[in-house]
Amino acid sequence: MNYTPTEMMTVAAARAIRNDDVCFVGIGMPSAACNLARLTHAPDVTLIYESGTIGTKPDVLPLSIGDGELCDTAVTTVAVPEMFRYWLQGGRISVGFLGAAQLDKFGNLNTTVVGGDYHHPKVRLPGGGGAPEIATSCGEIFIVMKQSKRGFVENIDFMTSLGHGKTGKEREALGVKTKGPSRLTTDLCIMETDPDTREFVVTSIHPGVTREQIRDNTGWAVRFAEQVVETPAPNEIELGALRALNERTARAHAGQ
Amino acid sequence: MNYTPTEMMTVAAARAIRNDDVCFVGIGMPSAACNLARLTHAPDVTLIYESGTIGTKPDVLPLSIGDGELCDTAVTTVAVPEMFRYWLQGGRISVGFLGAAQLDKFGNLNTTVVGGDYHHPKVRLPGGGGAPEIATSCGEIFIVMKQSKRGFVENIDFMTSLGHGKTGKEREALGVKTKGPSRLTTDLCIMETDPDTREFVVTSIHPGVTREQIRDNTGWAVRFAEQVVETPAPNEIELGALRALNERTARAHAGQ
Amino acid sequence: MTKFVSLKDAIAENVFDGDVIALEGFTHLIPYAAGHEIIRQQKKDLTLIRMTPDLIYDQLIGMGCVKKMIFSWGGNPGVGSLRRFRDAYENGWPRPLEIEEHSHAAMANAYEAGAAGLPCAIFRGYLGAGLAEVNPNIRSIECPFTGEKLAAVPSIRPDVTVIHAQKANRNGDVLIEGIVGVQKEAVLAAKRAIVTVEEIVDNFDDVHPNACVLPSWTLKAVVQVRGGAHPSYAKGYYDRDNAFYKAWDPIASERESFQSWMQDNVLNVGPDAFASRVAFTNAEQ
Amino acid sequence: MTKFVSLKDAIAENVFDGDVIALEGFTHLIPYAAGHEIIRQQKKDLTLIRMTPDLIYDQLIGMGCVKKMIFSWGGNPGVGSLRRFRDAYENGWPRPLEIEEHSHAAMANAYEAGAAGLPCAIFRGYLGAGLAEVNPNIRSIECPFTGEKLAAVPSIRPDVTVIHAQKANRNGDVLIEGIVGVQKEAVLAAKRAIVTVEEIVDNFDDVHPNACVLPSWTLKAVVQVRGGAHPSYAKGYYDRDNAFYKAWDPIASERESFQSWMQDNVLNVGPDAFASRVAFTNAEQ
Repeated sequence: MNYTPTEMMTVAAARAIRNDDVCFVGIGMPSAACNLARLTHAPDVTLIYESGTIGTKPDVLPLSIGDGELCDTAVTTVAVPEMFRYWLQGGRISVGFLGAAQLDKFGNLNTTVVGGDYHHPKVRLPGGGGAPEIATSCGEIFIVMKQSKRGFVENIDFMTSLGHGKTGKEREALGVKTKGPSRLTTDLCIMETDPDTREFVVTSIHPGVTREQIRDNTGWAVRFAEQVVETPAPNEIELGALRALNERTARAHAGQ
Repeated sequence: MNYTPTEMMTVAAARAIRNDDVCFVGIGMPSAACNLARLTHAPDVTLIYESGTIGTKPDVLPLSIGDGELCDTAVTTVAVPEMFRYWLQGGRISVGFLGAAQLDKFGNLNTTVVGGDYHHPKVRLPGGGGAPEIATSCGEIFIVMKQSKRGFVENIDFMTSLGHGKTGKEREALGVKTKGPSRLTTDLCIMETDPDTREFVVTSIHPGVTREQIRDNTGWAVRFAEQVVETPAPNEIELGALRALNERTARAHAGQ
Repeated sequence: MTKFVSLKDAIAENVFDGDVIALEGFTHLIPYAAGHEIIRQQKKDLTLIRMTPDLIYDQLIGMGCVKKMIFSWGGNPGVGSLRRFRDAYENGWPRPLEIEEHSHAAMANAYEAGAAGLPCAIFRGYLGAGLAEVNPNIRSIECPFTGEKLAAVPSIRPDVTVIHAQKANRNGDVLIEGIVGVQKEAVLAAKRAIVTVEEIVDNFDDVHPNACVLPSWTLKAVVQVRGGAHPSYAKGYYDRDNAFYKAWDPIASERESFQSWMQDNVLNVGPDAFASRVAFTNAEQ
Repeated sequence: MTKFVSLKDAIAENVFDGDVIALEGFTHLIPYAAGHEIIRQQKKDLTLIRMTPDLIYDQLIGMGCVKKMIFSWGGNPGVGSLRRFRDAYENGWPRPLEIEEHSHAAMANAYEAGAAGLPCAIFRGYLGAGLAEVNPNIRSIECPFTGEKLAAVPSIRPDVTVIHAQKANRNGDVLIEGIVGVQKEAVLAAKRAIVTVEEIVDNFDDVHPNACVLPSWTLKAVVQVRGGAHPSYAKGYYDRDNAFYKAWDPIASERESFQSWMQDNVLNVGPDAFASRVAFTNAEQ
C-alpha cells in the first residue's frame, strides 16, 4: 500500500501509545496519533485535552483544543484550573505530547521566539501554553515533529520547555522526577533517548529513507544506534483507520 | 401575643439581617434567624451553608449542615474546598454567624476544650470547624447565644476563633481587615461592639428582662450603653412566620 | 483499572494495619458500610482523617482500630459529642488516641493540595487562632509579592480513601452529585481509593457534562452496597436518618451498650443489612 | 445585584480607560460581541489578560485599545500567529505593546488564587523554563514542611471580567456548561463582571445541582446577545466557525485589510449583527 511520510509519522507515533496510558494530547499530529491508537491497538487509552475534557473519544479530530466534540464524548469535563492542578500536576498523566518550532538533541523545545532575544525577537511565536509544566509533570514526553534543519537545531533560541536541559543532566539537578522526552517521531525516523547521555539517537528509519536524508534534515550531528531497524510500514488496518478518521474529519469540518 | 425567650432571641437576631446580605449560616439558632429574615423582611438575602450550598431557600430548617433540603433549594452547590477558597476566603460573605461554648466580652470564642489545657482537657468539645476562618473572613460576625455565667466568661479556656482578641486590638495588630463580632443577640438582650474598646455593650433589653438578670447571667462586668432601648417584642408577622417554620420543620423531621 | 469486587475483598486488598485512611463525606454520602467492614476485619493502628468525623469514626475508635485522628470538627451533628471519641481521648479507652486538629478551611485546602500533588496548602487562615499555637503542622509562608503572611499546612495524602457515591457505570466511572464535599479531592489525593455505590447503570449518557465524575482509572475498587451510607443519606435514593443520629447518643454513652450494639449490628451482619435500614425514595428502587 | 442592561450600557458603566480586563473563554464561549463593543467605545490603555488570546484580542490590539497583554498562548488556534498582536509587539503599530507572559498552569493557578482572594498562587512549575528568567513576576517559595521550591505568581485580580455564557435565568443567575475554562474563576477574581448570554430562561430547575452557576449577586451586568460568541461557539446553540478562524489570517495580515474589515463588521454594526453570523443548531432557536 502507498502512504505519505505524514501517514508514516502518524502511524509510528500511534504505535508507541499503550492501552493503559493516560495521554495529555495536543492539537494536530499528537491528536491524530492518539486517536489512531485508540481506534486500533489501544481502545482503552485515556485521552485528556487541556481544555478540561477527560476520557474523550472524538469521532472526528478536533480543529481546536476545545472543540465541542471533545466535551460531547468525554467521561467528564472539568475547569481548566482543576485540569492543571489535579490532573497534570497531580501526576496522573503517563504520556504528554509536545511539538515545537525548534528542538535540540536533548529534547528542549522552543515555541516562544525565534531570532533576537526574548525582549526583542525577530519572530514572536504564540508561546508555551501548557508546555512548561507538561514537560515536567507527565510520566514521559513523546515528541512528534516533521524533520527539518530549521526546526532540529543545535541550540534553540529560547527554552520554552525543559527536555533534558543544555547538558542532558538538568532534570536531576532540578529535582524533576519524571522521565522527560523519551521518544521523537518524525516523518523520516524514530529517535529514542540515550539512557546515559540523554541525547536523541536514531533507532528506527522509515522505509525508503536514507541516513543521508536524516543528516541533511537535522541541525546537530545525528547519532544512530548500533542496531537501527526499519520502521514497519503502516499496515492495512492502521492506514484504513487513519484515512477513515481523516475523511470523517474533513467531511465534518467542511459541513460547518 | 405571648412568646418564649428563644423566640425573642431568634426574632431579634433575624432583624439585624439585611436584604442584600450574604450570610454564612451555621446550624441551629443562626439557621433559624437567617431563614426567618428571609421569610419576612429580607426575601432576597443569600444564605450559604458550609456544605457548599449557595443561595439556598429551605422550606424547613435543616438538622445538619448538609441536609438534602439545602442542596435541593440552592442556586448551586459547590465542593467544600471551593466553598472555603472562593466564597469564604474570597471575601464574598457579608455576615458570618457563630456560637460557642464560651464567649468573652471581646467576642473571642471557644468551642474546643473546657478545663485543663489543650492537650489534657477536662472536656473535649467538637472543635472549631469553620469558625477560625469565618471569624476573620466575613465582613462582620453576628453571635447568637443563650446567656449564662457558664458560657459568658471573663476568660475563655481556648481561643478557637478570634473576636477582638485579648485586649480588643488584636485584629488590627494581625492585619485583619474585617470588622469581627459586631452584634451579640441573647435570650435577654442585644449587645453591640463599642467602636473604641471593642467590648460588648448592652444596647437593647428584651421586654420584661431586668439589668440584674443580665448581670447575673454574665461572667464579666456588664456594660450598658448610655441609651439602652427596649427590644420591640416580636410582632405578629414575625412570630407567625417563625412558628410556621418551626411547625413545618417538626412535621418534616417527624416524617423521616 | 477499576475492579468490581465484594466489599470484603475491597477492604482486604486495600486497607492495611497502620494505614492513613480517609472515609470522607460531608453529612451526605458517608461510607458507613465500608467503615463497618473495616471494623469486621479488625484493622489496627489506623490514622483516620476527616473534616467532620461522625458516628462511623466514633465506632472505629470505640472498636480499637484507631491510633490517631486528624480532623476539624468531631461531633454528632445537631446532637452533641462523640462519646467513644471522648472516652478514647480523655480516658484512653479502649486505647489511647492521638489527635491532630485543624480548621475546616485548613483541611479543605490540604485535601485540595493533596489532589494537586503539592506538598502543602497555603491560605489566609488561623489568624489569632489558638490551634496555630498547639499544632506544629500549622506553619506559614510569606507571599513573595506582597509580604503577607499566609498559613501553610501539609497536604493530605491518605494511603486509602473510601467514599460512598450514587452511581457507577459499567466501565467503573463513578458519579457523585448534590453535596459533594471533599470526596473528589480525597480520592485524587489518595494512593488507593474504594467507592461504594447505590447503583450500577449502563452509562452516564444522561449526566451533565460538568458533573462530578471520577473516571474508573482513578479508583481501585467499586462495590455496590445499597443503603451503604445509612444513617447518612444518598441524594436521590434515601433521606438522612436523623432519628438514628439522636439514638446513637445513649447507645454510645456507655461502653457496654456500645459494644453490644456493635456486636449485633456490625460484627454479626454483613453489608447486605444496609438496604433494609433505609427507605428508598425512588419508586424504582 | 445583577442588572439586565444593554451591551452598550454594560460596557460604558463597567469598562474604563486604563482598566485591567479579562475577556475569558477557552476556545468555547469567547465574548466577541462584548469585545466589539469595547472597540466601538474606543476604550484606551487597557491591560488585557487571557490564557489564550485569540482573534478578539488581535482586534482590540489592532484598533489601538491595548497597552499591555498578559497571556500564556497567543495564537490563532490551528491556523498560526495573531498578525495584529505581532505587528504591535514587533513594530509598535498602532502603538507599542507590553507583554507579560506565563505558562497555562501559572495563569490557571493565578486566576484560581484571584477567585480565592489570595495575593499569590503556588504550584510545581517553570522547572528549567526560560520564562522564569525573563518574567520578574515568576518567583518562588519554599514549602515549610518539605523544603521543596515551588513556583509563585501573583494572583490575577482584573478590574473587569467579561464572559459569554449559555443562559441566565430571570433572577440574573448565569449557567455555563461544557468546556468551562477559567470563566468562573475570572468572574470571581474580578472587581466587576459582565456576562453576555444566548438566552434568558425562567428558571434553572432542570439544571444539575453541581453545574457551573454564577449567582446574580456576583455579576454587575447580564446582557442577552444571541450568537455573541461567534466565531467561537456556544455548546447547545451553535458550532465553532472554523472557516472564519482560517479567513482571519489574510484579513489581519495587512493593516489596510484589517482596518477595512473592522470598519464594516465592527464599527458600522451593533451586537444584533451576531445572531445572523451563526447557524443555530437548536430547532427552537
